[in-house]
Amino acid sequence: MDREEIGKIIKSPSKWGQKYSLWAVYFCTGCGIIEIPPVLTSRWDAERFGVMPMATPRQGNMFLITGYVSMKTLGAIIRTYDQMLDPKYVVGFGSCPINGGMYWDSYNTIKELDKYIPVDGWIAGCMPRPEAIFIAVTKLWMMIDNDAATGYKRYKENYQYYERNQREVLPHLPKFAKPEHAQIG
Amino acid sequence: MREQDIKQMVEANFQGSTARVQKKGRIIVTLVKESAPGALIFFKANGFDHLSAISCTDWLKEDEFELVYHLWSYTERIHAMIKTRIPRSSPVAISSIPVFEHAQTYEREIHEMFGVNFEGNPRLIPMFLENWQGPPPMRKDFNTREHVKNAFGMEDNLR
Amino acid sequence: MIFQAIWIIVLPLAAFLIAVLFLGLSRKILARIQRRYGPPIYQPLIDVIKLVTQEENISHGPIFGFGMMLALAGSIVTVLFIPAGGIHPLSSSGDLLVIIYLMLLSPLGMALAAGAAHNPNASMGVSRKFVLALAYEVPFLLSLLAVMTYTKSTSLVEIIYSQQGSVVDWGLLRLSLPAIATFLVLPVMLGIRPFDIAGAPQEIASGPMVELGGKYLALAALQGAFHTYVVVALYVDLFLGGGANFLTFFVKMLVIFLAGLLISAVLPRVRIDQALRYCLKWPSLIALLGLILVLLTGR
Amino acid sequence: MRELELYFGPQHVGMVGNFGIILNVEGDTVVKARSNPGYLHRGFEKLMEYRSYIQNFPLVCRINVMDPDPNEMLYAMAVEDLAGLEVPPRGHYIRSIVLEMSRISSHLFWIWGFGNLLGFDTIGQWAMGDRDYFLDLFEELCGGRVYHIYIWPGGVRRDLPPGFADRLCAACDHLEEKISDYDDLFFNNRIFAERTQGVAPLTREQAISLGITGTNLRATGAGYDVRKDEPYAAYSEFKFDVPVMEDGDSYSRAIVIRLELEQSISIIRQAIAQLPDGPAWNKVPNPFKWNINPGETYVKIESSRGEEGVYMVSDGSNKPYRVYFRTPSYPTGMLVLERLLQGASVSDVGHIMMSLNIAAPEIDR
Repeated sequence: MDREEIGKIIKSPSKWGQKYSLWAVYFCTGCGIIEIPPVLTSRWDAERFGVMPMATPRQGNMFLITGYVSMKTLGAIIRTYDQMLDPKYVVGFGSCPINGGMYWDSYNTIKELDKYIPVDGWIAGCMPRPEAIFIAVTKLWMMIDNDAATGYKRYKENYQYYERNQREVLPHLPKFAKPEHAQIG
Repeated sequence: MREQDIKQMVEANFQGSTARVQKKGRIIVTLVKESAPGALIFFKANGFDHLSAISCTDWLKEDEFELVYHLWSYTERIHAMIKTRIPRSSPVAISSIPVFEHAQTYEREIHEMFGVNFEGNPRLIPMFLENWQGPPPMRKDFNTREHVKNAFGMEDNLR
Repeated sequence: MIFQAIWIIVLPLAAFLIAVLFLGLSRKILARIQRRYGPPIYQPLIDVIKLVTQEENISHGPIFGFGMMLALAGSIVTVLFIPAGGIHPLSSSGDLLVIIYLMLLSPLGMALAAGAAHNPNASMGVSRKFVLALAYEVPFLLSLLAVMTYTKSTSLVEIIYSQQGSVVDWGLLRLSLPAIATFLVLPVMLGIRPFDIAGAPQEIASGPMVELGGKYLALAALQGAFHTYVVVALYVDLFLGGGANFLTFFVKMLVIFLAGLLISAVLPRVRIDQALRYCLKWPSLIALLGLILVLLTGR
Repeated sequence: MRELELYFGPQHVGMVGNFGIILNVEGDTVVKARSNPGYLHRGFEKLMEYRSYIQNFPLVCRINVMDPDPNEMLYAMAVEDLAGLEVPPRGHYIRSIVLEMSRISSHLFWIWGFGNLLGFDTIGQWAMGDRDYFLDLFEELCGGRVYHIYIWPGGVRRDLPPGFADRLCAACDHLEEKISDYDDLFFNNRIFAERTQGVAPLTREQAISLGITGTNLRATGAGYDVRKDEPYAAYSEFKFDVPVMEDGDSYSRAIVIRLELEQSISIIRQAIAQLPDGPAWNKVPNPFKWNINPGETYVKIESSRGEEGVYMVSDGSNKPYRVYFRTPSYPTGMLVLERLLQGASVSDVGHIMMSLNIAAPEIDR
């Protein structure tokens, strides 16, 4: 810890906390999850950066969307994302959530994840290497420092946009099924 | 050769069936729809006690679905493919759960992906797809690229 | 009088720092056992700061927050009743019995919060917690009874006082059987690895903590930290002669905590029925034997 | 006691992969369990009908992310069978080496998962760290840590790099050393035995009638292995045992996987020692104009989880008419899991699922 870092901590302890304690929600959304165990375990050890897997969405503040998102998973992702506390950060992992990747013509995977939930950063590639996850984490630190990781604020401000897109593909979700609930936002 | 014996036994026992030895350890049996359950019982009694899979092929030109039961005999080391065709317009087959218990899952998938009904299967509920509208996706006349264009609005992504 | 008031404020703070240090140390040591580098020692502090600054989106109702507050308050008050190296702000004569009652307050608070959360995982976790509490109470209370019979006192201060002198006077040597029995159930009381059944993330998604987030999770983490302090400090006071000053007290606590940690690092989790059987078998037998010995020989 | 409905997954630490089980729970006992797959369904079989034979290779390996090479091998074998392509002997040997490396990395991943679900982080961390030695070798071989696309119709994509065999032997030596550590720490651990012995038992007859294959079948006392029954690649040239346990419970399944690690190491050593000279692959026709004769075939191999097969139908065009994948997790993840979970304790749900070595992407495809 150098002097600049200590100055930052004194100026904004909350940012210090948000940055160095990124707890990831334990949700294996796609095949990208195969590179998460090596990242968490002895070779790469993400815990030295404060990144830990957490059991429930209420405890986590980072959501790694690891790989393609099928229609059924999208419902679970939206439900999980809604349960997380602010501030929360979403990182899309792999090329599939960016534009569908190699499943661009699959009938059961969504193509652009940021139409449904706000995404703060992407890691391209299939598979991205574990180092790429660390680069993403350090980028996320920089974004938190510069107040650029504002996905959760975007979600609140543009909730109607996100809700419309979500309802288009998932009209059966309990969130949308009852008309009195659909009026919220 | 054991494969030849099975071929003869099948052709003698089931009316309108043909058996073909494809190569060593592979035998293909073609049956009419009605004799399929009997053939499964016959094969199981003759040592084919492992049902590897049930697959379905959509032959659009012939207007038929082809169900293929993949059976394996651990003792003889022979893989038998038992084929039967059902019309596309009324896709109904008889469930093979009484013979092989875990056929339930395979039939459930074929019901979802091809729209084939299995009489006697109590659990033909959706398995993979949630709230799926439209034709069963594995049918040949369902075009996934068209569907993607309509459902996700991805014209510029299509190559 | 003023000193006492100051100690009432300082002691929980000191206990908090010790507990956070223990947590950080345990994560670092576990990481080294697992061939990793591990987080910085102050990582639990960062985590707590982050949790406090998070915003709740929804409310679980007033009982939820009240339960968590009750749990934390129970643990903090227990800290004040435990002499820490000559510092004992709230200890009057009968405090061992008070501690036993106070230690039950935090599981009760947790149970209230879990009930308000309406999550099946939380209620299962709380029921497991109570079953475990019932299981370890048997050997623990038998051991306490042996100690109280031996020293003819229910006051922790007097128990510590009776152990002063050389190492030979420690409860560990005078009352080895109850000391061993209590050490055997120490992981159960701390809720660490072989017996972290109540909050098993792989089984019931961290049990009572499943609906906790932000400030409430911070409260739960603090409660856990204070609970660790209480259990280890109680063991040191009962069997290792407390401490002449805060430093020796701290060193003794560290030794006990590390011993528990190293055992827990190489064991998988047990099932609840196995934990119950474990607690009621050897630790209870040893504690009973210890009590009988004390009754027979007496002082 | 009140019956609760508990959603075990997809967002759950006790779940390896994106899969769901709906449990009806009374106290700590499971009354009824229903598998809820489909979270990973991409419609592979449909997508393959839209792509040419070679274009399908990046798709097939993604059917099972923990153990991708058997899928490539299967698909390559089916294409070779239909097109009548021959594989040179060196290609067969290299294929065996790659398949066994994949089996080892999959089994080490399994040790991580199983240890994790029993609440034993240390063994998981060690196994996952050692798995990376093999992933590094894969990276050297083909450039990818996870997806390799190395096995190809007519052989493998390119020959082994110089010095690869030595490095592979060193990795095997290292792993062999570590396996004894795993034994001391985990497989001989009393708590491990007490938690798994007698949990979720299957008899041999049940296993066969429910379509179970692979390690789960061998844990019930039936020594069936496709590598012995219908040898493919170069497996007929190697001497290896098929580990068998008798009890069919969670413990036996774990020990069979543990014993297979040693067999795989031995196979890799034999393959390197006997590796013949010559080309590693035969030339494939221009893939854009590669029309394959009409026909059908079913090929099967032994993946790390059991019998994996592909049924391929060609109608004479440059795209497959129908590809069907028979995956070993399919029967175990659905009916068998539902049966075994009935009456189990909630504490055991995760590790019963992991002991069956279920890979969710294989079920959904």
